Amino acid sequence: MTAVVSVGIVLLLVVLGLWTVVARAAFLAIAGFVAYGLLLALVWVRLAGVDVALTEAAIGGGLTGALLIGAASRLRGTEARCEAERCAPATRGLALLLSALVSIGLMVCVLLLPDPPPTLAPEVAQAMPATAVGNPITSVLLAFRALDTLLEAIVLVIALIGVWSMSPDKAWGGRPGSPQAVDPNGTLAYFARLLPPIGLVIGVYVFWAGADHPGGKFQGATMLAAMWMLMQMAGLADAPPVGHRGWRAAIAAGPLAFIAVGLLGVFTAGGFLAYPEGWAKPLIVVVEVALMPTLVLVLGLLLAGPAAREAHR
Amino acid sequence: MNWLLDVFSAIAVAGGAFFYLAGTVGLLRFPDAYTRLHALAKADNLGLALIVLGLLPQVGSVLAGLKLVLIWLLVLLSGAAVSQLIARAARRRERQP
Amino acid sequence: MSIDTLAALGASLLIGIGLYGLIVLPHPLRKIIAFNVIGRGDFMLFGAIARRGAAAGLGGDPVPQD
Amino acid sequence: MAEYLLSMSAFVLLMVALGLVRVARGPGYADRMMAAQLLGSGAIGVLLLFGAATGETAVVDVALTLALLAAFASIAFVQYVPTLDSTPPDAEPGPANTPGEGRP
Repeated sequence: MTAVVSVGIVLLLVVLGLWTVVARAAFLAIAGFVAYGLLLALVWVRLAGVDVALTEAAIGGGLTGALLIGAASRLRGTEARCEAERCAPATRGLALLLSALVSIGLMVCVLLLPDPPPTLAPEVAQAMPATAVGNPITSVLLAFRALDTLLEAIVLVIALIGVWSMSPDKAWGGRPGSPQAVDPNGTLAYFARLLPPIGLVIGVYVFWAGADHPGGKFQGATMLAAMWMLMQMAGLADAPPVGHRGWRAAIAAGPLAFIAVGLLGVFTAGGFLAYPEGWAKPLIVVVEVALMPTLVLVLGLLLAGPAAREAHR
Repeated sequence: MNWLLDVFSAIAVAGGAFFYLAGTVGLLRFPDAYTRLHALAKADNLGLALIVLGLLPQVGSVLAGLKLVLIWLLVLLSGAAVSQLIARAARRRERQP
Repeated sequence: MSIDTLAALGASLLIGIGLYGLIVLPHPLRKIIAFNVIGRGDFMLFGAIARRGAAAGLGGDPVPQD
Repeated sequence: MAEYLLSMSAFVLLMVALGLVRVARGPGYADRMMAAQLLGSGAIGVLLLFGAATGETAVVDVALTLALLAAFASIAFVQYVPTLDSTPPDAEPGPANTPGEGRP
């Protein structure tokens, strides 16, 4: 039974992948892609990667869908024009050949993987007590490979700068998106009043649970950003102006705190991002708490898009 | 006692699966958007409700049980709001020439 | 066949599908989606390989999962 | 029990996959908007059953995350999908074109 279910899930996954590529309209591709993300969450549970499943559910199921459907709505009308640029059958054939070769090559590699597989799990399990964190993924992310995580946070900030740089000149420094005129007594406004408090509690819970169970700052931050965006869509809140110094400082604070903790390690533990003996857990908590607001702001503002309204100073 | 709970779970989960089936059949066979919306709501509310009910005896702790109920309430809330919005959007579109 | 081999094979297939879409589809948004299909496939391949490294009471090798 | 729950989760998954056929066929855009709702609640049901079958307790947290964010995605679908159908390609703004989603 288990085997049948596994085969079924992987088959369905491949079908959905095909759907996103061959679907006629962008909307269908997006719906297929969201379904693909949800199914991947299931596969990740199956692969004992619940942390990734959580990220997949939060980002793949929720955020990406919203982001893509918004982009499709902004790009409507360009689809027909692009249709004219369809590439020649020869190019398609070559592309098909190349893709098939890549797939087959990867499959051969997979089947030829060494047995027994090499693993770092025992090393992680052995070194974990030093970090005093119960979730192996968190200890890898924030202790053994903290540099990666630092750079990830910085990449998100850079992505936000990239989005902001798409703002038209006259709107520079203004607020993103167009002002929403929504009935304050409508269903959407009601929903946007009711859901965010619940989302706040769940987001903070997932964030806090990350120390010992699957969860963490990225997943928690995604939820909080989604709740913020919901309030913006309902017209209950407005996105902050892009040029505001206070908001920019809040965004920079997280990575700066992370770097400060890293520099502290140079003096106390003999290496950038090294934690002194016995201080690993409190410092990891400091880094996580400092990064959380940055991530919420960056994700929320990425969703809101570039500045579109003139700044009135 | 344990087998009684298992039987209860099995029946409730089967009921939930049935409502998912009913929802899908309705979604595929019903003639217009409003009736399809009605069918979809059955899968959301009753299907998930029965599955949650069936899984309640299987979870180890009270906290996990509360989470299950919270999940169902969240889906109920969003289902209600979204159905309203979809139906209104469809109606507005219908009235437009 | 175990789940990790199966998932790894599926992921290889998905990477190929995404690559084809990335090359062939004309619309930029569709290209982005296709690229993300590749990215997710990559992650899945990593996850499947991590699962093979399950040891020391952990469900999988936690290092590739990051 | 685990086998039973697993097969039930596979069944629900199949139902959601079949439901997607309606999304693909349309015809109206209301049918397309139902996609988000169907996918969200379906995936939650599958995940819960799956988690109970495999004894992975953290799956409940995944389902909880999904319940919250699927609600958000559904709203985004409802906001944007109607603008996909409207024809004018030049007259910009996205969601603000459909103000008063909740207007009576």
